[in-house]
Amino acid sequence: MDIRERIAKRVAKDLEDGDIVNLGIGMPTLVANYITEGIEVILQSENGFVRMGPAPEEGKEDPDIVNAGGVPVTVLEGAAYFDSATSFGIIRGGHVDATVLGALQVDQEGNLANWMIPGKLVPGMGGAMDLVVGAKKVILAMEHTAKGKPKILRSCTLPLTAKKEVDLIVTEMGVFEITPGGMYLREIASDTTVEKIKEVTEAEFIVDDNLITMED
Amino acid sequence: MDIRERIAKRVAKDLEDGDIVNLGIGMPTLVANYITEGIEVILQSENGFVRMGPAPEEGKEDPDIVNAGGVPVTVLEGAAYFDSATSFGIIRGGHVDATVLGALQVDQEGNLANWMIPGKLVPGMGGAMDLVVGAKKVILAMEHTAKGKPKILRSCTLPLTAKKEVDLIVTEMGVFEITPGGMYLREIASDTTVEKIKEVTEAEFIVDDNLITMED
Amino acid sequence: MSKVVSLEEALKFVKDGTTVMIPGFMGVGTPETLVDGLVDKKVKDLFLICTDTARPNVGIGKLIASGQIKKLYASHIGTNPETGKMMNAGLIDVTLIPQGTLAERIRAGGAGLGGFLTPTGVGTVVEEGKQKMALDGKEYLLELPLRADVALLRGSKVDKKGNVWYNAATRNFNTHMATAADVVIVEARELLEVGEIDPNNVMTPGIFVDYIVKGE
Amino acid sequence: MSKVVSLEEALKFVKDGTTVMIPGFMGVGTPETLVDGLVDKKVKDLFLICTDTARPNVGIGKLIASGQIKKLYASHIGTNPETGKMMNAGLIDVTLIPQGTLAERIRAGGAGLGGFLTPTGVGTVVEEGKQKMALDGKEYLLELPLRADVALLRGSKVDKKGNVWYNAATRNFNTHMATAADVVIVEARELLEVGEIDPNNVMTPGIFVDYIVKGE
Repeated sequence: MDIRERIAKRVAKDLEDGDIVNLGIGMPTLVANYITEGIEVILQSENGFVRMGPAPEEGKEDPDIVNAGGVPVTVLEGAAYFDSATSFGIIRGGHVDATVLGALQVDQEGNLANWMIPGKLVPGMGGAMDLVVGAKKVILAMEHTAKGKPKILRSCTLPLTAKKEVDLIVTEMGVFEITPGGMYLREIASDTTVEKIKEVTEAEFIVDDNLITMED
Repeated sequence: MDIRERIAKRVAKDLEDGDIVNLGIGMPTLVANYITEGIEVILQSENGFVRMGPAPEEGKEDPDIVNAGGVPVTVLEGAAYFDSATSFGIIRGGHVDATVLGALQVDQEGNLANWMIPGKLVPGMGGAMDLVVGAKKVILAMEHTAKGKPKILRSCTLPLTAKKEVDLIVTEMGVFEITPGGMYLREIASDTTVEKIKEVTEAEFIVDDNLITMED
Repeated sequence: MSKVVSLEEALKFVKDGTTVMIPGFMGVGTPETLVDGLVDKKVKDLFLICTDTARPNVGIGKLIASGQIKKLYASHIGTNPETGKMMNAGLIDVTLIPQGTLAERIRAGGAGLGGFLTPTGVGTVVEEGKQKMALDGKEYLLELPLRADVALLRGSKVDKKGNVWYNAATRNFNTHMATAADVVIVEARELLEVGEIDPNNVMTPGIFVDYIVKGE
Repeated sequence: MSKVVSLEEALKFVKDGTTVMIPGFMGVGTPETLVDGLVDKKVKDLFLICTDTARPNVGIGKLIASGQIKKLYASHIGTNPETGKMMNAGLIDVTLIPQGTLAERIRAGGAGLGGFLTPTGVGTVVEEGKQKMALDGKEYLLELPLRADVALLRGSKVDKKGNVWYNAATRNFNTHMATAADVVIVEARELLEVGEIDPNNVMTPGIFVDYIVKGE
């Protein structure tokens, strides 16, 4: 299993029956493939609907139904469409149980930077700032490093998406939880060690006394 | 023609083709009977629709369709229903061209009191405060006096509905316009005189040089 | 897990002292079965948020008559003389709120907004105790969000996932209250299978609805 | 007077320097016929308010490519490299706004609100130059309303009085923009007779719509 799949699979375990979840574009989208069987997770698409379904069969794309990445999707039975103010009312109002997003940087305080690199990449925040502030739980699904450089820092250096809103960080090396008492390493991948994680993590973290081995 | 009908008829002359109008309960409701033939005035009901029609035939009342007074009405072709925040967005956002309301008191500054008499009558403002602030034109349809006592005052003594928002006052004796330069008597009923109006009007007003005789 | 429950099960969330939102304009759009259930249950000291108290023995009027309301936020109480009497006797603590402001405060409560600026009420008793701000030469009041423990709604058509469609003027405060309470219970005038409401025409997405009670 | 006009007649309201709102999420919900009309008309120095600039040669992307935009408010420009290039070259003055804040600012512009408090953007560059307020221990930014000279919308079904119904995810910013511009023009994908849209399911009431252009 490649590391993206491993990360997506682990994130999916954090989703519970009945949860309303917004998945960011890219790796977070893969989470939908690993949702625990028998539970119902309702996907929200911030461009205006709930109960998003899988991609349509080729040739059956409906140009009026795309996800937040502009990619054709379907809706499941019981779906509902709405306008953007309603959609972000759902997000900002705390009606989304979890959002799964990527990150450029995250720090031990739970600060997140995932929307711009000054002078280089200025795509805009889109709905990310609302999602990170509004969702009850913010889960990052991210590779542990970027070209070998730490992305989990003591303090973000890039412009923030939101302050102190991140709850969980899932990488191919482990799972971190950010709490008022500090950042904890809760789970560790079977193919690494705490020492190796420390080498590629700038942030200070506490190793959970009951450190669990992450599923491959 | 009784004085209520005279007032309603005169108010109707101020409504133009395509105007979106909210009529308050009581005398203002009568205005709908006198709209100039050949023009289209769209009635808004603040409980949630536009293109309100006349009362239904007896026995054909729909319990789901009532006006802002709770009285069964109909809707015309091309109507639209909406929720209360949208309805008051229409009102507050300046999308209503005119509102016609009754008054307990009005003064020469355009201040209006029409929602409570402390210790006596405390019905609540309902939608009146939003309407008076939001409508482009505020027209009062009112009897000139209450039991012989002036209602058009130098300064309102009852709790206000809104400050300096009234544009036009139509009574059985005449028509007043409130302008930044003062209150003007623009029209006078054929069965009265300026002197008689002065006797029952506490407010100071300027008599228009081109005073027009009001239609009976 | 089915959202469809018995009246008794649904109303277990309303206890003495609970804050309850109930929609309806002069009874139109009010969940009569749920209101009757509250009357039968004899819970007391309720804090009720609604736009009007209808008439004696109509809709919310029943809860006034039964003496179950300790505190009331409403825009209009004039059509129910009981409310005024009980207010004057010190039995109900009444706060009157302009109707558009009330709708917007509930919407803000559901949408995670900290408040909003409205021109409604400036220069009236409504501004007492509120922060005033001038922007571009216009004065506004800062109004704060409202939320409740429980919202009791009335859907004309409700599917088993809780998607709701409201007929005609029954919509009024239903859509906003659906977003602004910890527990949302809908009385279904007509209970449908999932998929029977076009996802485009859903007015309250099922994600807001916790429980459904079949109305009579 | 019919609201149905030619493309040329409708677009006479868009001149050099006009502020224009155009809905659409990655092109979905964007009025392609009206956008093509603007490109053909070669009006320049437009101030465009939209949520994203789609892709080159899709929806709003066409107006970027043609160099007609001088000032841009958007939440996301990352999918259209042209926008970033022109921004970096100083050809377009871009302001990035969180998507939920943008939707709410437009809604406020249409609903007569002076502003609103949102937690989105607190602690980020978005807060620069904005008033911050703390309420109940939580920080908010005061965001101000947005309006435009002209809004160009796309209705899936439009009747001849201007009532609009939007299909699926095309709704997004259409409903808000309909309320917040001096002149509102709708491109009708399907043009219907009055009465063909159920008044309950109208998403933009015809009172907001000034002109209708039949789309291709």
